[in-house]
Amino acid sequence: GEIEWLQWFAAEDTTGFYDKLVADFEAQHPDITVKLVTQPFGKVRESIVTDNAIGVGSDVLGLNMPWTKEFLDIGILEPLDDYLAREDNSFDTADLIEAPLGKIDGKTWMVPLNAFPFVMHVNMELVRKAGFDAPPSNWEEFAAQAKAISALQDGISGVGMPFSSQPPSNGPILTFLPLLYANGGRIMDGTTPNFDNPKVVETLQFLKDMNDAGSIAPGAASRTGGVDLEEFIAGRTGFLISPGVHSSSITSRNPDLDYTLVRVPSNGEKAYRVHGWELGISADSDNKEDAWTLVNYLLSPEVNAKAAVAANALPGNLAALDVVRKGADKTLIKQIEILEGDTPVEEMRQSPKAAGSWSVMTEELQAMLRGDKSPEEAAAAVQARWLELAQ
Amino acid sequence: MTTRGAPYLFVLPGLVILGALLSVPLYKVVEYSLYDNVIVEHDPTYVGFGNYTTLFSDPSYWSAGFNTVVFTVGSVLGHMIVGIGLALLVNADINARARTFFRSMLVLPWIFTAVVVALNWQLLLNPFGLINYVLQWLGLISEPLDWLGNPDYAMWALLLISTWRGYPFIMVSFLSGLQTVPKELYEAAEIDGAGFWHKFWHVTLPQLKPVIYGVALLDLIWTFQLFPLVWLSTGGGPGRATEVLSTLTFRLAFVDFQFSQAATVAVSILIISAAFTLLYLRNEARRV
Amino acid sequence: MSRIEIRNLVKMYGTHQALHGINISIQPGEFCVLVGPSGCGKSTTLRMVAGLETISDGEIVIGERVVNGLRPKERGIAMVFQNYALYPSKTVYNNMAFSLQLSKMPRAEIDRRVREVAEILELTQLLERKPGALSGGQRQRVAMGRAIVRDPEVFLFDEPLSNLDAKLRGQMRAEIKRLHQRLKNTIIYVTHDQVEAMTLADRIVIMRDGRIEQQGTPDSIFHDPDTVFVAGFMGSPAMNLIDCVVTPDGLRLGETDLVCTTPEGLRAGDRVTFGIRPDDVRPAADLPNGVHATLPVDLIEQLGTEKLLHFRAGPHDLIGKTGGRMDLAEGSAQTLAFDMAHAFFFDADTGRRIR
Amino acid sequence: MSRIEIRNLVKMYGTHQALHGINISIQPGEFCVLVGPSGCGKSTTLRMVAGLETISDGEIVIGERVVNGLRPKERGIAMVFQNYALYPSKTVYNNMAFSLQLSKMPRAEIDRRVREVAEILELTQLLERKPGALSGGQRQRVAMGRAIVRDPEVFLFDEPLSNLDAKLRGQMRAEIKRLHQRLKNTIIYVTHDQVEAMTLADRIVIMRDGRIEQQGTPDSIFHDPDTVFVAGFMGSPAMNLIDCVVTPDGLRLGETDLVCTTPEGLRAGDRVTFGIRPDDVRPAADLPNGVHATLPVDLIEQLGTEKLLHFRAGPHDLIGKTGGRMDLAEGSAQTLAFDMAHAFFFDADTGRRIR
Amino acid sequence: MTEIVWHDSPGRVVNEERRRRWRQLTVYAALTAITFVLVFPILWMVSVSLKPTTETFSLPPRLIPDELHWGGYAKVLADPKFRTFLINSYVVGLAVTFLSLVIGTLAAFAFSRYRFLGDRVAKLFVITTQMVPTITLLIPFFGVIVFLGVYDTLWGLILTYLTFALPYSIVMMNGYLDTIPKDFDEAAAIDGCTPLGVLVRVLLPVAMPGIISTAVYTFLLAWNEFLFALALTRSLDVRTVPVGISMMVGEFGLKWDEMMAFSVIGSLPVLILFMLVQRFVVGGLSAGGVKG
Ligand SMILES: Nc1ncnc2c1ncn2[C@@H]1O[C@H](COP(=O)(O)OP(=O)(O)OP(=O)(O)O)[C@@H](O)[C@H]1O
Ligand SMILES: Nc1ncnc2c1ncn2[C@@H]1O[C@H](COP(=O)(O)OP(=O)(O)OP(=O)(O)O)[C@@H](O)[C@H]1O
Ligand SMILES: [Mg+2]
Ligand SMILES: [Mg+2]
Repeated sequence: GEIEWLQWFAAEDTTGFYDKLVADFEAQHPDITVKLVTQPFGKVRESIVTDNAIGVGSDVLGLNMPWTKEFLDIGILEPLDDYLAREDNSFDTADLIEAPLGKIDGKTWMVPLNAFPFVMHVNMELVRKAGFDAPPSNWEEFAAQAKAISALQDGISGVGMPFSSQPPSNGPILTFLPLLYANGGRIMDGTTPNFDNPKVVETLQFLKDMNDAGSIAPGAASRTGGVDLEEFIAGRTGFLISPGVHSSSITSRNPDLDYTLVRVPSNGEKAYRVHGWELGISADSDNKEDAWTLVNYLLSPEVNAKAAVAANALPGNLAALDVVRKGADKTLIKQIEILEGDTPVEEMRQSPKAAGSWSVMTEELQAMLRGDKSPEEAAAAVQARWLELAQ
Repeated sequence: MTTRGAPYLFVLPGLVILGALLSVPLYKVVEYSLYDNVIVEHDPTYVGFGNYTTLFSDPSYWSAGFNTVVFTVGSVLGHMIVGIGLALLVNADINARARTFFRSMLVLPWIFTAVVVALNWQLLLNPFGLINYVLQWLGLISEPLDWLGNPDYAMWALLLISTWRGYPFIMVSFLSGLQTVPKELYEAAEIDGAGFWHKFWHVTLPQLKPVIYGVALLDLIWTFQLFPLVWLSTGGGPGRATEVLSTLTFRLAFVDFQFSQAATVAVSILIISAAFTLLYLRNEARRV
Repeated sequence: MSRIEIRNLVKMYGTHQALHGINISIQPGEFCVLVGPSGCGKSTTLRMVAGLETISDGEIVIGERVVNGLRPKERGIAMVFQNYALYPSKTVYNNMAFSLQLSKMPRAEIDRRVREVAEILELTQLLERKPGALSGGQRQRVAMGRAIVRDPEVFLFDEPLSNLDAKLRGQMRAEIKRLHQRLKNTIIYVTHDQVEAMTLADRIVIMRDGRIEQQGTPDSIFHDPDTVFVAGFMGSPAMNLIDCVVTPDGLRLGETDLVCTTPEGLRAGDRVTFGIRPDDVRPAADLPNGVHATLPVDLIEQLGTEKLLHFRAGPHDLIGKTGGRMDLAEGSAQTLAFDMAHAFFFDADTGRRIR
Repeated sequence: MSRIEIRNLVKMYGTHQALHGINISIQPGEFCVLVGPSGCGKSTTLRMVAGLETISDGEIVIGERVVNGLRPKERGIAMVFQNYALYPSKTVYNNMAFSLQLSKMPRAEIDRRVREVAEILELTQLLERKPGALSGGQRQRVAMGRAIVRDPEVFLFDEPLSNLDAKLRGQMRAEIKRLHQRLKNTIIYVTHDQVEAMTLADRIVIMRDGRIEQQGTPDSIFHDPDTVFVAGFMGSPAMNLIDCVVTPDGLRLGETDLVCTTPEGLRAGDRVTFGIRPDDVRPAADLPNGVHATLPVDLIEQLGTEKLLHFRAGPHDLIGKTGGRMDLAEGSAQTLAFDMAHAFFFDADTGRRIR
Repeated sequence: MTEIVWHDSPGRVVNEERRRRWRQLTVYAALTAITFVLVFPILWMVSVSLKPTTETFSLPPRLIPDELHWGGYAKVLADPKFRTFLINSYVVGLAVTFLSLVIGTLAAFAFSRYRFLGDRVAKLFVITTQMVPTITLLIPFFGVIVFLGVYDTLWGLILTYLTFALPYSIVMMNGYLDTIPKDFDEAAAIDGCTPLGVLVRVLLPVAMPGIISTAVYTFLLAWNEFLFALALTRSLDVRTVPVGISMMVGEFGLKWDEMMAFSVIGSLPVLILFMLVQRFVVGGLSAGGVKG
């Protein structure tokens, strides 16, 4: 039969890869045709909901973990437990990265195509200029180095915080959460928001102190993730907290940059925020069998490895890791190290109203950095508004 | 004229297309506003005007409403002032080729898609962007301002973008209108001793009042529900400093998946726009 | 009351020369009418006096000042436009008061003046109306009022009556004449209606193709035209102008011979244009001692108190006149009398009068 | 050539009744002119004949057919509009050819007809121009050509000349008259210019407030008006109409007594409107055997071949006439003669003629 | 009377000319300055399109890059995908413009020339359809398009934009037709035209300026629309320029040079089109047809 695969992957820097992938799949499965539907990342979430409401939803869906709970509430996703339990799968479920598999409402809803651990990218040239010879590993060093870099000259800052309200306004989950997790904190208590806990406040306080010290690039409230990355590439910030996958953009676009990649500075805690491209099947699909055939194909170690390499990411099927490791450069090796050694955290999956919640975080963090609210007040405000949103 | 059926035949294609495509959606939106949790729930419950009471007791609705008024009035004024001013300048007695050149250049802001316009202005208004750089160089500000990130300036920045984007429509309309003002009126005014401003106030404006009135009202209705430019430029932020009713609608619908609440806001916009439209129709009736 | 001197006025529109050196000297208080066919440059001249067109060459003096560089408002003039150019959004009162308001005159004084002028023009009842609610004649009066209220040294009129119907035109004509008698301002008045020119002017300037063809009093223009153009232009119905050949004892008009005296200096065989007004061509019964000829009546136009008779004289249409109560049949041959005392002769080539 | 019968024609605009039952019977080939002041319903009548307005009541017959329900194009008519309504985007040629093209006439035949009519109207040179590049008179001729080319049974004209200047108006008037003599179509012609009505019409219909006031030949209308309205409307300058009181031996005009005979049936003390045309009020020298009165000359208008004399008679302005070469001074008292043979008397209240 | 001093004329003439010159010069200066400021953001876009992405954020900001970088253009021009987007946008834009002019003008003709039962209600309905923010209509409208079977086709987009553009076309064309005297209709009726013939053969040529400016508006509306273009299509070969541009805003950064290059390339034909038609936009209406 014919199935549709809705994703944004083909719009990222992977010229022609997915077209070829689909062609290969069709060659192996002559009875299945796959239509590749590519949407810009910023619109995928809307598209899935809209298509579903009209009844023209695609069969295989590219997913982002934070959307999970919301989609479940609308009933968009098909539980995958039965499929995963099959004998003839091309992969071993135990090899898959764990975070996306975590059960919600007792079931599994998605499988990982690939994974990106959040890391800290470092401009070594600036670090050295500021008088240090190694990247920071804990908060104290981080704060000191960021401050020293900011003092270097006009237009150079220690670190950027992309807290713009501009859609998808998800800056806090890109920078704040990795820091929080590295500090051993969490924002959820099971499936309920728990934002006003001491670890959160402590992390907020850390951000505020950095800001007061002038270490954070000005204009956080209008800074988008894209700009944050661009400024780092342009050599204007010392540190960038973002998915490790950015390393390839950085090295390819500014090869002259004296660049390295480290764990997000922590206070001894080895936890990292994990992010990736996930796959799910639409509950309304009338061709779930074929849909699973495609998913199964994508998760097989060989294909999965190719997909990971194409995206400069780590494979969702860890059995493919060895293939990936072979051609890996040192930044990728570092990421593999994190993947193998540290605890992945992904809390938004079971979070109610995730997208709304990060708008709320954005707004309150803006207010805190502006000095309108203390970290405690900001944390309490997020908690209150999130709870209200969740009912 | 005698043919009775003719007018119906003429309006039919237009009405059929509009009716077929839009009457159901319009009806649906009103219906959504009377139910709870449409789209998300497969079996929504009827709540009557419950959504409206919720909405009207929500301060974020009222603050978005206030922002909408500021944004709409500011934008329309901006469009009018810049559009009319430029129409006058570009209508001046200068070389015809130069005139075509300037007219075409000045219409440029209209022909780029909102995504690009928004991104480009973000670049320009960035603390390290060109505008801050130029202002600093001129000595007007001592350190870069975060135009789109500071609640004190964000609305102004947004108005700047909206004005820039929207004036060409007014300019083109007004320019067409200008051609219809009899030259003799200006000559009579000149003999009466009127200078440029007098001529503008006493001849041009009164003469083009119907045009201005109509165009302003259309612009008002459109700006009132302008969405992409605002959403892409500021996303309603920082905080909710530039949240307008249309972005609130979108946020409710596609960020929070509260489609019923979104429909409720939409219906409230419908009612306010209807007031403008009635005004417009009345004005038009008076002109005929 | 100022005199106006126009000296050697030239107007170029790009490469097209609209005026070829106009010289007019108008006395204080004089009523000067510019007439001529469409496109001859009347409006252009007037607008240059007003300051609405730039002067390509030459000079204009109003009162004692050369006004070439001055703006319209500095010239002490007021102008009435052909289509009135009233401000549609202002009331009659404000239309009239506008120029005074611009000159920062005290309100009380403005009010006094406007009401005074409105009184003269019988506009008092209409002061609060807008131009849209006025009839043509009323609008015309408002346009005049707007000019009068400024009490200018010079009035300029550009075909002020041409949009009115015949009846109103007659009334307004008389009104303008009376106004001039009362206010005694200097006036330049443009028209292409020669009746207006005749009835209103102290001095008529006849223009043609950007040049002055003849100027003088209405009487001299009408009764003593210098050229065939002027003769044909003034008078309605127009003077009969017929190309003839001089014969030993008169003229040959197509197939008809007229026995008459011709100006000295003309010899038999010369080609001349013979001119005679319809008033001077009458049925023989009306004018027993004229020069007679018999011609068929082609068409009769009843004007009420008089009738126009159209005759065919060879290739020419010849118009005569008779009383409105005279009974004649179309198609009949009629013996006509020409009053040769009022006949004119023009050089067939140059068009100049032969006296 | 069709006859036209208009029977009891009524027009309602909403609740406003514009026509109150009009009856006109026009013979084949007759030239019928509708005149009357603005708003009297002339255009409405014409447009109902053309089929541009619905008929509220009554009947219109063209030729042998009742045309009430027919479309304009089925009525065999052509119409010339007051403002020409030429298609601005078409050339003169195509303006004229348009209706023939619509009727699917062969191209060669269209071409022949258009060129023939263009020849008659001297438009051949202009065929490729657009209306914007024509002068007023030329546009008017194109509008006529567009009508003539269709060779209709009936021509309808709505004030075709009112936008032309005096000179052109005179020329075009004669041209229309000749055209009618040549083509012999039935014509209905609307105007508010009574000179046109007089010169063109076989039959004049004078309308007022949606009713017919009088109809008849130009002579009968002019010389034998039924009402004071008709008397005042026809003739230019208009008939002097003066409210008088009958005295035992004549009339009292303001402060002046006129000794004259009055119609039988009038008694001393009756109030009448006394009417006399300016042509019949002349200086005593011109008209020795008229009734004399001495009045001051207020204003003199020189028309060229004649002069208009304005007198003050009490509250009235009285207009007389004299020859153009007569020498008179304004302000002087003048002995006038009234030609009482051509005086009229009207009931001061009803306006009906007293014979 | 005092003696007038006659001048040797040219001096004053020159004076007057000079004042005119000065006035023109001021206008030129003002226009140049204002146009520069207003067009600057667009120059900046062009500038960004000619810089490698790293330089987009260089400090101090530079309008003219040290070295012109044609990479964005090369990439956009080389990729057949973008050509498809451009063609789609023009097809949709022109189709919408054409259809909305035809259908809108017909309706406007009825509104302008006839009084008929329900005309005001019809007009109110036409305008009402525009008053709800389009984003809230998205889902139900999407349903209608799917129901009609034109989902994921250019026809779907054309129909959609038609519903946005029609009310504007109707209102504006109604206004323009109202300015044309009814005399033309009547003359044409007597010449034997049908009502439709009157519109097509007589009124439309006269209403050209109005048609052109309505067309410009309609075209730009279809040209710039993004939300529906995205929601109602899914195949690469029916997507339009704005969607193509938004694809360049990825999860992992933004391709500034390509995005701006694509915008500039896409807009050039629009600009040329506008220059060509702009003298019709401002033109005298019905010159010479009726006496003014
Ligand atoms: N703005 C202009 N540009 C070019 N030529 C012009 C302009 N204005 C007038 N002309 C030309 O100058 C000549 C004189 O024009 P003008 O308006 O003075 O004529 P007029 O005597 O007033 O005629 P009318 O009786 O038709 O008003 C005409 O040939 C006209 O075509
Ligand atoms: N469409 C209309 N609606 C309402 N009343 C109208 C309409 N057309 C004409 N009238 C009225 O009908 C009456 C007759 O109008 P009509 O146009 O026939 O006058 P007219 O004799 O042609 O006048 P004019 O000489 O000014 O052209 C007028 O009182 C006019 O106001
Ligand atoms: Mg003129
Ligand atoms: Mg009429």
